[in-house]
Amino acid sequence: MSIKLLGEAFDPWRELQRHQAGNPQLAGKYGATSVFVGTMRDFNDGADVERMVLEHYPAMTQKHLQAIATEARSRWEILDTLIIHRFGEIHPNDAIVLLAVWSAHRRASFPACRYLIEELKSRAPFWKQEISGEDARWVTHNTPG
Amino acid sequence: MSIKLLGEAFDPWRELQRHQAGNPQLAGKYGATSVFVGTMRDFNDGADVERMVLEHYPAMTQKHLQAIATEARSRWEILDTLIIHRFGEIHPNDAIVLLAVWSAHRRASFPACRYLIEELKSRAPFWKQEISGEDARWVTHNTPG
Amino acid sequence: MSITVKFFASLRETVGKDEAILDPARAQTAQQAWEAATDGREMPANTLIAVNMEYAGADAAVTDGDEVAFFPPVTGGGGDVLR
Amino acid sequence: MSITVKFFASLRETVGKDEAILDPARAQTAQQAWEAATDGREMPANTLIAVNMEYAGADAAVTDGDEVAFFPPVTGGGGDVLR
Repeated sequence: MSIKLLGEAFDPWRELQRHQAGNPQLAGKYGATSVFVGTMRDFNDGADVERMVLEHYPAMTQKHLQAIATEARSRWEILDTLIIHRFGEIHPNDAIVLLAVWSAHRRASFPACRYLIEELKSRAPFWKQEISGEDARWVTHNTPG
Repeated sequence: MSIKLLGEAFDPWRELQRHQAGNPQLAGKYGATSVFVGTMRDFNDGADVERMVLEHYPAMTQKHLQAIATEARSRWEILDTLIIHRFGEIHPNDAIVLLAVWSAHRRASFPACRYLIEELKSRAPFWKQEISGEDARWVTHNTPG
Repeated sequence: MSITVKFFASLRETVGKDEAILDPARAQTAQQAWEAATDGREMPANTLIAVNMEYAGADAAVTDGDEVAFFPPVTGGGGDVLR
Repeated sequence: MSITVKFFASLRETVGKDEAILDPARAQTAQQAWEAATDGREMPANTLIAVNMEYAGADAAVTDGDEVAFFPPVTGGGGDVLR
């Protein structure tokens, strides 16, 4: 179970490679890996948002991501989880969050991965601010899906 | 939409990197990527299966994977899909199948990814044979989950 | 002028061949193609049939130029127990 | 001997500070900690409260050594529309 909060851009696929390479005890044990990557989109409705700043409450973030992962492990038979979340300045096409679940079977990995992102979005203390030139505007709510 | 049938081991994370790098038109358009990787497990119930051989019906496989991906695109708002499936000799910890869905929202990527693996497992013409020394035994059915 | 019959996986081993080429006059349905290609052997109960790469029933029509395939339940993918 | 009060995101900008240190005698609940730290300002309706990094209500008890945080609805993660 690994949780990372990163202040710089990351490549989700390289992080997954690294995680598996660093956990050789998992090899041959998992049949199913479910992954979700949330990425910053372009703003193509005419607004010229250039970037976002993602603020968080570090001690609480760490604690809540840990709690969410632990809760997932109590609900499903999971071998390992990896959670990576960005903070700080984020640009279009940057990965914001990576969630991965390794399990013997896909009947565990799929719902656990979905659970992680839904819980993270509703509970983890992160706040997005859109930046356009000199203008900064707080995002007031997450969309449900 | 990309479908690959591979006769040799592949690194699913490198394939995802490559696919995204090769499709720069996707950048900034997707907010959600859902991935499933099915991997060969060790046989830890005492049986000493060393490897598998995965046979398929190439023309039909290609056609059915294409049909499954097209069906997913008609059901959900998907920007891109990647399907990679191994055939031939497979060893424990080898990735067997990789499914990835890129979409604007996770409400599309999650169910579409699940749909792809369930349809693939019930329809795509692949057959697994377990090999132990001189012994070869056909796997007679997939488990549901 | 022929119908191509293909056998896969355990069924290939059961019938002892991977392919047969039939005179189209010998089979108007997938069932008849099976019988002509296997010398009248009984078709195992769980056999799947594809005509021109699409799943079909035993009574599906077959005609000159068609490819008819017979195979056991599929077991592709990953992420499940094998035994 | 103190209670630490923290403000995040838009609420930090609204109250004009990111942190206040209170004499524990000034607040027995999160609500009282808010009032003491903001000079009696009204708490916005959708404010979330955490006491020692756990979500809590406005009437949650606070005591010496506690950390009380106030913040707007969370908007982390990815994979959704931002506007």
